[in-house]
Amino acid sequence: MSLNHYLVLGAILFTIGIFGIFLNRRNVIIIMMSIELILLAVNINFVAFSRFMGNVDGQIITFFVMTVAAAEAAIGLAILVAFFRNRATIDVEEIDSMKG
Amino acid sequence: MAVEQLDIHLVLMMPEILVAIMAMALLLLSAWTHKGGAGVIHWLTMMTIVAVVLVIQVGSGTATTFGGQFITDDFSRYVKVVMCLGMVLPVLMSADYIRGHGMDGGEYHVVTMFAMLGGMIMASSGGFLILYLGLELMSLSLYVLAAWRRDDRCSSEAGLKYFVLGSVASGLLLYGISMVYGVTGGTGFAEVASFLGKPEGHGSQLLALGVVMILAGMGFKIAAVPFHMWAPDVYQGAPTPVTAFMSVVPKVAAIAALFRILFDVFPTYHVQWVPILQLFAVLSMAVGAFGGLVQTNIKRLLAYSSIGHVGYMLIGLVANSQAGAQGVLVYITIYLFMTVGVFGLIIAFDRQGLGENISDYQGLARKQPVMAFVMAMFMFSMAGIPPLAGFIGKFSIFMAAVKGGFIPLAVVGVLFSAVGAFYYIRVVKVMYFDQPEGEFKVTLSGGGFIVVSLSLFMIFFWGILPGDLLAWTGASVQAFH
Amino acid sequence: MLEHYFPILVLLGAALAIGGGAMGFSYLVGPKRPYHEKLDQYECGFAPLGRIRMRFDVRFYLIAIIFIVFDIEAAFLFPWAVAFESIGLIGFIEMMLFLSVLLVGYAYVWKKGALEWE
Amino acid sequence: MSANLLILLAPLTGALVAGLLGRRIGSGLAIAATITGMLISAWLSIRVFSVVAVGDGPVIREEIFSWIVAGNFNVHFGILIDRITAIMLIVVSGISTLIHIYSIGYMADDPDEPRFFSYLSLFTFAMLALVTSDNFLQLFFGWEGVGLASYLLIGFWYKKESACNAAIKAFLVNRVGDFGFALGIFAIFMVFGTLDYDRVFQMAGAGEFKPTVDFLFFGDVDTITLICLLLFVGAMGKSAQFLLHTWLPDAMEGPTPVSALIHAATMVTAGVFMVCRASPLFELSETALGVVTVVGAVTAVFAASVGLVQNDIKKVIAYSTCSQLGYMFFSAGVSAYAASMFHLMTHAFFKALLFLSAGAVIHAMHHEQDMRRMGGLAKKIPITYGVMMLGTLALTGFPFLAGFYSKDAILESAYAAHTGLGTFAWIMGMLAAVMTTFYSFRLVFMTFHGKPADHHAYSHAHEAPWSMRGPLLVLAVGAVFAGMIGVPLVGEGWFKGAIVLGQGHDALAHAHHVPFWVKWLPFGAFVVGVYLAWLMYVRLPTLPGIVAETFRGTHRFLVNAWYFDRLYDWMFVTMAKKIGEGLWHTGDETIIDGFGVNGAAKMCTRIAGGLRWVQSGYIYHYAFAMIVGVLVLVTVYT
Repeated sequence: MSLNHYLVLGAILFTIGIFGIFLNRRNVIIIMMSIELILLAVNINFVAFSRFMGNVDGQIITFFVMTVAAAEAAIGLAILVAFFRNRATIDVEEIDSMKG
Repeated sequence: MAVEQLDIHLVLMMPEILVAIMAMALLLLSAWTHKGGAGVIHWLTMMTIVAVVLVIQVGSGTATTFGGQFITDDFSRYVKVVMCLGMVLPVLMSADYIRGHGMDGGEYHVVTMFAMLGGMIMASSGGFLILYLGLELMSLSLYVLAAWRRDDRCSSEAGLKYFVLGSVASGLLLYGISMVYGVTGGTGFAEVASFLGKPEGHGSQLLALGVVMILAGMGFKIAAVPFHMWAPDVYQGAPTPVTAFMSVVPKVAAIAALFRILFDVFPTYHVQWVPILQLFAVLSMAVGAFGGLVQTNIKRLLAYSSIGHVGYMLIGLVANSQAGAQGVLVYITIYLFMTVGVFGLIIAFDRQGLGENISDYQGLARKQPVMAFVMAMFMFSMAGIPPLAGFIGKFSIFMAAVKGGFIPLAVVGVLFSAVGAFYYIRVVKVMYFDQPEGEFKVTLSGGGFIVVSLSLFMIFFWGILPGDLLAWTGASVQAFH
Repeated sequence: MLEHYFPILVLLGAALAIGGGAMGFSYLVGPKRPYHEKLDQYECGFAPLGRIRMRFDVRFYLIAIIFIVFDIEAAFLFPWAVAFESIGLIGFIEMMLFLSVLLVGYAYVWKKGALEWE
Repeated sequence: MSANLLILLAPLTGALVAGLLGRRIGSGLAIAATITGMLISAWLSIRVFSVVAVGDGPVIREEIFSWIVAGNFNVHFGILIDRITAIMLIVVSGISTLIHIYSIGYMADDPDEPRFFSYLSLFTFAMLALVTSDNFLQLFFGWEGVGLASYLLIGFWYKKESACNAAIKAFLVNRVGDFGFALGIFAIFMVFGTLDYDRVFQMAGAGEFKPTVDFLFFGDVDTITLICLLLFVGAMGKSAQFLLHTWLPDAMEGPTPVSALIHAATMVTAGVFMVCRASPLFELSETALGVVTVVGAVTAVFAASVGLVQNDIKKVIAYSTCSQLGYMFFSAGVSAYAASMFHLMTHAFFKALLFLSAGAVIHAMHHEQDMRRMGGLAKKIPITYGVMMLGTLALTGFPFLAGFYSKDAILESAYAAHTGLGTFAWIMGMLAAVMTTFYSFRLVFMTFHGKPADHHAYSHAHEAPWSMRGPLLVLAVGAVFAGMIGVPLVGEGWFKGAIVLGQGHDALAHAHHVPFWVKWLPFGAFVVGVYLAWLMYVRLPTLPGIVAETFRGTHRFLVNAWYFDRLYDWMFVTMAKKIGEGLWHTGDETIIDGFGVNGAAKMCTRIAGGLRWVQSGYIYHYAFAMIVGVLVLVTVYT
């Protein structure tokens, strides 16, 4: 398996994540999952590069990205809970009280 | 990688460490005192920031630590002071807003401090990893801040939008970083730059992709078009002190990080990033100029205004010269005071239960000429009408562009500033030419008075005597090029 | 070096085959005569207390969020433990600093009562 | 602090006191503060004038403080008083003082008096800063400042919808001019690396600059021509020249003292002043001079022709102003800058006089501006009639009054230029002179002669209070004698180094040697004009109706001011509609009210509406925009 395989995998995950954000019009949770997917794609890239270059920096970054992603998920969920309490919905289509 | 001799000079990080320790201490204090400690925390925050500014002043020269990952130089010191101002002034002017909207309890101050800490780390970053960490610390704090009024529909919606889009932008940025890492084999700015300085460090598609992605991610943080869409909604929904804070500090931090990335990491790559930023600049100025025309909510108007301002700042980056860099710093410093001043007034209106609609200010000049005059001055300064400081900012940017040979860009900039002036004037028109509706008496709180009058003084002072400002900024950009 | 992972692949395949095979087989050969009780959700043999798609209490989310944050930070402990010998005292101090920062968060969470169920 | 700086600061102090403390100290004190400021300024101006212009004092140069210092770029706030500036100083501060005094009476029953006086003084400050500047940036500063004050003053009666609209229109049209002007300043900086008059003019004279520059998509263009044309665009906006003139008639919505001060005597002449000031640059470009000549000449005729048929007493004078500014420009265009400045000065006196007299008439008629409802007022308000007649005679060039000297100097210079354009300008000028006399006397006859049209208003008409009459009389003296006294201005080399003439540009010097008939032809024009006006409005009052009916098309064309407002509206609105429908289908026709004043504003609103539609509020649209942005960047830039 060459580096390219990993990069392509990363790119595919990244693309799925991106599409998940704007094609999904129902549930905010799915958006959060898509975001995690994007970060995962990045991690794959980093680890792959790191492995193939024999340079450990990429793996270190992966660790940090993982922990930051956890914090991000936590904060996202917390905001989502606050939002749900106000609106009783997490439907993406209904997050539009401000526009223009 | 063998374990090298660690170069750890914590003294270089004193400002950051001080902020971090104080923020954590205040967090605990807030938990143990409940609402009773809010006042104490408010003043402790002020004192901390003052102390931080003093500590920042102690350092001099350029130095790095943690293997070049953390840089202090004149530039980072300057932007850190700006960030401190950008944090402390909104907090100072909004003490009673915070109390009045159930935001007290001390955590608000703590999270704001964390956001600023993130920004400071970004300004000092010497590698992509630490840049990312600072950015996330700042962004995560900002998401929370935007949603701070948990009982308010708009506030939580603003937080949610900001969070989702911000995370996507972080993803783009990280993806870009991974590309740059893959090509150059390093994440430290110095390593990447030295690799790119070599002849083989050019022409890589992956690297180009990485640069684009990184610029996109940073573009989101400064709300450059086309990554600006969050700004109007978030500015409108977030509590007003938070809007004031987030229209300054994150922008300063992201611009500072852009300085590092563009001038320290990719100086040899300017053929690629100059056109991109040029596009950002033109689009931002256009959207900033036209978008504001039809707004009825003053915070939304200011969001478009800030998008426009970012466009002008980007011109300074495009100029890719010391004069341009200096112009950006001048602009952003003046922008800080204009923005904070306007928001100080908006908070004062809020005290009287006046809405955020521009039409609420009808006939203000008749009721309170001084208040209207101050607002008008801020508006004129934003429009860039001499002799107010806003003009100096625009002028130094455009001059840098002209000097750097970007004449069409300067022309476009002047054109859009003419269009954009229109909606600032509209606010003035509403205050001066429209009939007042209902009785109101707007008063500033003590802190608000200090902040607004300081801002007013600064925009006059720097409009007429910008010498010191130009000297400071000129000295702090010596580090580049 | 990939060949070292071959047994895992075999195991994975076997697990999939057995699990899928068992379910598929019972689906194919088993009689299908559904009635109400059979289709209803299973709740330890009692009559069900609520609907199956009932929302979880928001407190679950809260605990889960707090858990995620503290749990994932432990990830830093693994590389630290592996490299402990070579980074020595400074590494130890740094990790203690890191943990004390986490501790501040923990103390805040605890004092705020986020860990209490009621 | 030098006394010269005080010329600027005294009005500013007055403005601040009246504006910020007006409410607290009461309108009486506020007015006293501004008038004190103006008196100080006027007195100091006269002193400086007597030293620099009357005496043979040296040019005053003072550097007040460094404004912007960045690297090798240095701009300071400075004062430069040479003979051009000295004339402007006396005109600006003198007339402004008179108008402050006049306003005491005119604005007496307005509740917002302090605000009004504050704006007036603020305007004066900005105008003084403009004329005393010693560099282009400070000039721009004053330029914007007067625009701002003008905006505030036109919209002073905010309750009138039309006043607000006029204010916004003036602001917008002026932004077009300012845009050109700012570009011109950038171009100067780019070419010369400095913005100081002295340095720029010296380098331009010595030819130390690149002869051509690459400007946008025009390719290589002549540097000086480019700079001059850009600067002239600014002058066209500020001085309401042809194509950018549409705001001036509307600006008459402001109070009459404002019209007199800003839209007749001072601000609108800033463009002329600037062209004269930059004569060392304009002299180097035949093309630019040609453009100035043509635009000036066309404006002179155009505005005068529209003035023929206006019925609003202030609009007649407004178009007259526009036309006289045209004279000043084409005079500058044939290198007779001195004649321009001369006419600028005399015009300031008699035009301010005309406006203020018109104000007195309006005051007497209880804010009636339509001349068709006036008539026979000569008996009721004889003093006003007298001064107005003097002003009219001065404007129309009656021998030995102010206009006679300055306008003749201009026309003779145009004739003596002996160039195609000069002759064209001369013919246009003569044509405009006939029309000027006609509409001026038409105004006088319709207002003061004949029978009163509105008996109620007529019987209540009364002479203005002394605070208004005083300034009128002073200005009348000026209108009579300014010409005689000012004749030396057009003598050789009076302006010393302030005006530089190129090789062979000596129209003014030759102007003294034109044939006899050229000298007296303007008087002939005067006689013809007066006779026609008398014939139509006194002798045969039914004739105007018949003429209008016979030449209905022409009449309507003139009444609608050559359809310029409609044309602009059509151009911008149609364009905006196409953009709107083609791209966005906003469907929302009336996005915001109060913006329909101007076609350009409509277009902006349309674009803004498109942006508003894009800003849908949905997260996935926002994310989509981001991704599209990234994709575009990736495809284009990698």
